[in-house]
Amino acid sequence: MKILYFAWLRERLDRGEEEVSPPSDVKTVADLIGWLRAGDPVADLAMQRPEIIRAAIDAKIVPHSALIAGARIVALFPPMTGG
Amino acid sequence: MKILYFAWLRERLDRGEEEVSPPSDVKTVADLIGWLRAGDPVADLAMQRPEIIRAAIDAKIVPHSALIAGARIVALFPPMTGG
Amino acid sequence: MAIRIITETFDPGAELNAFMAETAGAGAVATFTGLVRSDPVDPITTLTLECYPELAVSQIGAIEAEAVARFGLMRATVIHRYGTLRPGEPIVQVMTLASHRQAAFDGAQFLMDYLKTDAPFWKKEAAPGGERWVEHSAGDDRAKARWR
Amino acid sequence: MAIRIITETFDPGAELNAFMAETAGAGAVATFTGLVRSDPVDPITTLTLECYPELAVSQIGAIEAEAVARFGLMRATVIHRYGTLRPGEPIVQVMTLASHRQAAFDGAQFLMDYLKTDAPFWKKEAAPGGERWVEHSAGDDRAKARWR
Repeated sequence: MKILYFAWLRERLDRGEEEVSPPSDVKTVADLIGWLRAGDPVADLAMQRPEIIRAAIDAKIVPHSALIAGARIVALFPPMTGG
Repeated sequence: MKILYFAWLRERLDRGEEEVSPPSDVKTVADLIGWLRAGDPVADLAMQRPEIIRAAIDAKIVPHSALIAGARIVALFPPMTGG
Repeated sequence: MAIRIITETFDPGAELNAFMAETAGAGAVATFTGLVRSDPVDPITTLTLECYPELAVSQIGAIEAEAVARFGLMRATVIHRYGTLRPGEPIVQVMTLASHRQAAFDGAQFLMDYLKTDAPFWKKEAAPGGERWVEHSAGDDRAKARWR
Repeated sequence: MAIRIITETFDPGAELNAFMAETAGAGAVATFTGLVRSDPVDPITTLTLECYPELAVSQIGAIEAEAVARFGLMRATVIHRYGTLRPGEPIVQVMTLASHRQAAFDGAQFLMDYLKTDAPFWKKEAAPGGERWVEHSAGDDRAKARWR
């Protein structure tokens, strides 16, 4: 599964994407964020307020409760500031 | 004093402007409309609903109660449909 | 602030670009362009606008000044045509410049709502079946009233 | 409906004219153009927009479809840039075509309100004193909430 990071989340992690293989008990976006934080102090700090992180699975915005099974690309990013 | 007419009021009267010299007891726009109607059956019919006629004195919109003393140009016209 | 009461046609895009050429740091431009409408089922051949130009300049000047003050606009331009127009031609364009989008949108809507009821133009449609004066719309009165 | 997510600049007036070239009898066009703002007192040197293009296309497509259905628009176009822009350059333009002005205005405002909060762009300002990410605005959330 590929993870994309954008904006200050990308900067704080110092990477725009990475390939990950979470274990089978990581079922939702919330689980995925928790698992990423647990494995990396930099990620733990960057996502210390997970409630402000938005997520998309395969280019569709989803809530943190969304299941990641079958996802090819999960994107994590701060609130958007378009327009 | 010059009177200008616009739109269907101009068409019904078959004139866009005229010079008039109302007597001194014609003090307001309402008086002027009454005096114009009294002197001409065509004008009487064209302005049979004076409440829908709008007025301007010297290129400034005024109510029917406005005094016409000193006016150079009085314009009378239907509700506007600009934009 | 600028007001142009004209008989010849105008180029909406060129007017927008000219308006934006001096933005002076402002970030939001709202534009409304009104075109001669023609219902495919009940088409018109021409739309003729009669105008009282001296009154149009004073009325639109007052409306623009009020919009600038009320919404904090940095600039506003109104272009309004009169004469005989064909379907699809531009009749009117208003452009507003502000720091933020809500002020720009509100200013443009305010200007259009007031132009509809307070600018001395009168529209007459010509169709294959004859001519008729466009009637003043109660909906336009309501649109204006919401700004009071 | 059209969506363009681009890095190169665009010509706002030429886009408006191209949009209006097919009006199909409709009478009202509302346009909003967002420019890179720069406060004279606290100027920025550049504004960089980061973008997730695949998500931008799907999100803006959904927003446009909703605007068209909700306001009865005949057409809507959104142009949104990303990359590094300088003050005064256009960032975004939305254009709506409708029979009547209120629908055109409402459609354009709705599109802008949703773009601000739901389109995957992130703005970073560079100034002489350093760089900073533009923070998500609670006012933008409120602007979007009024359409619910």
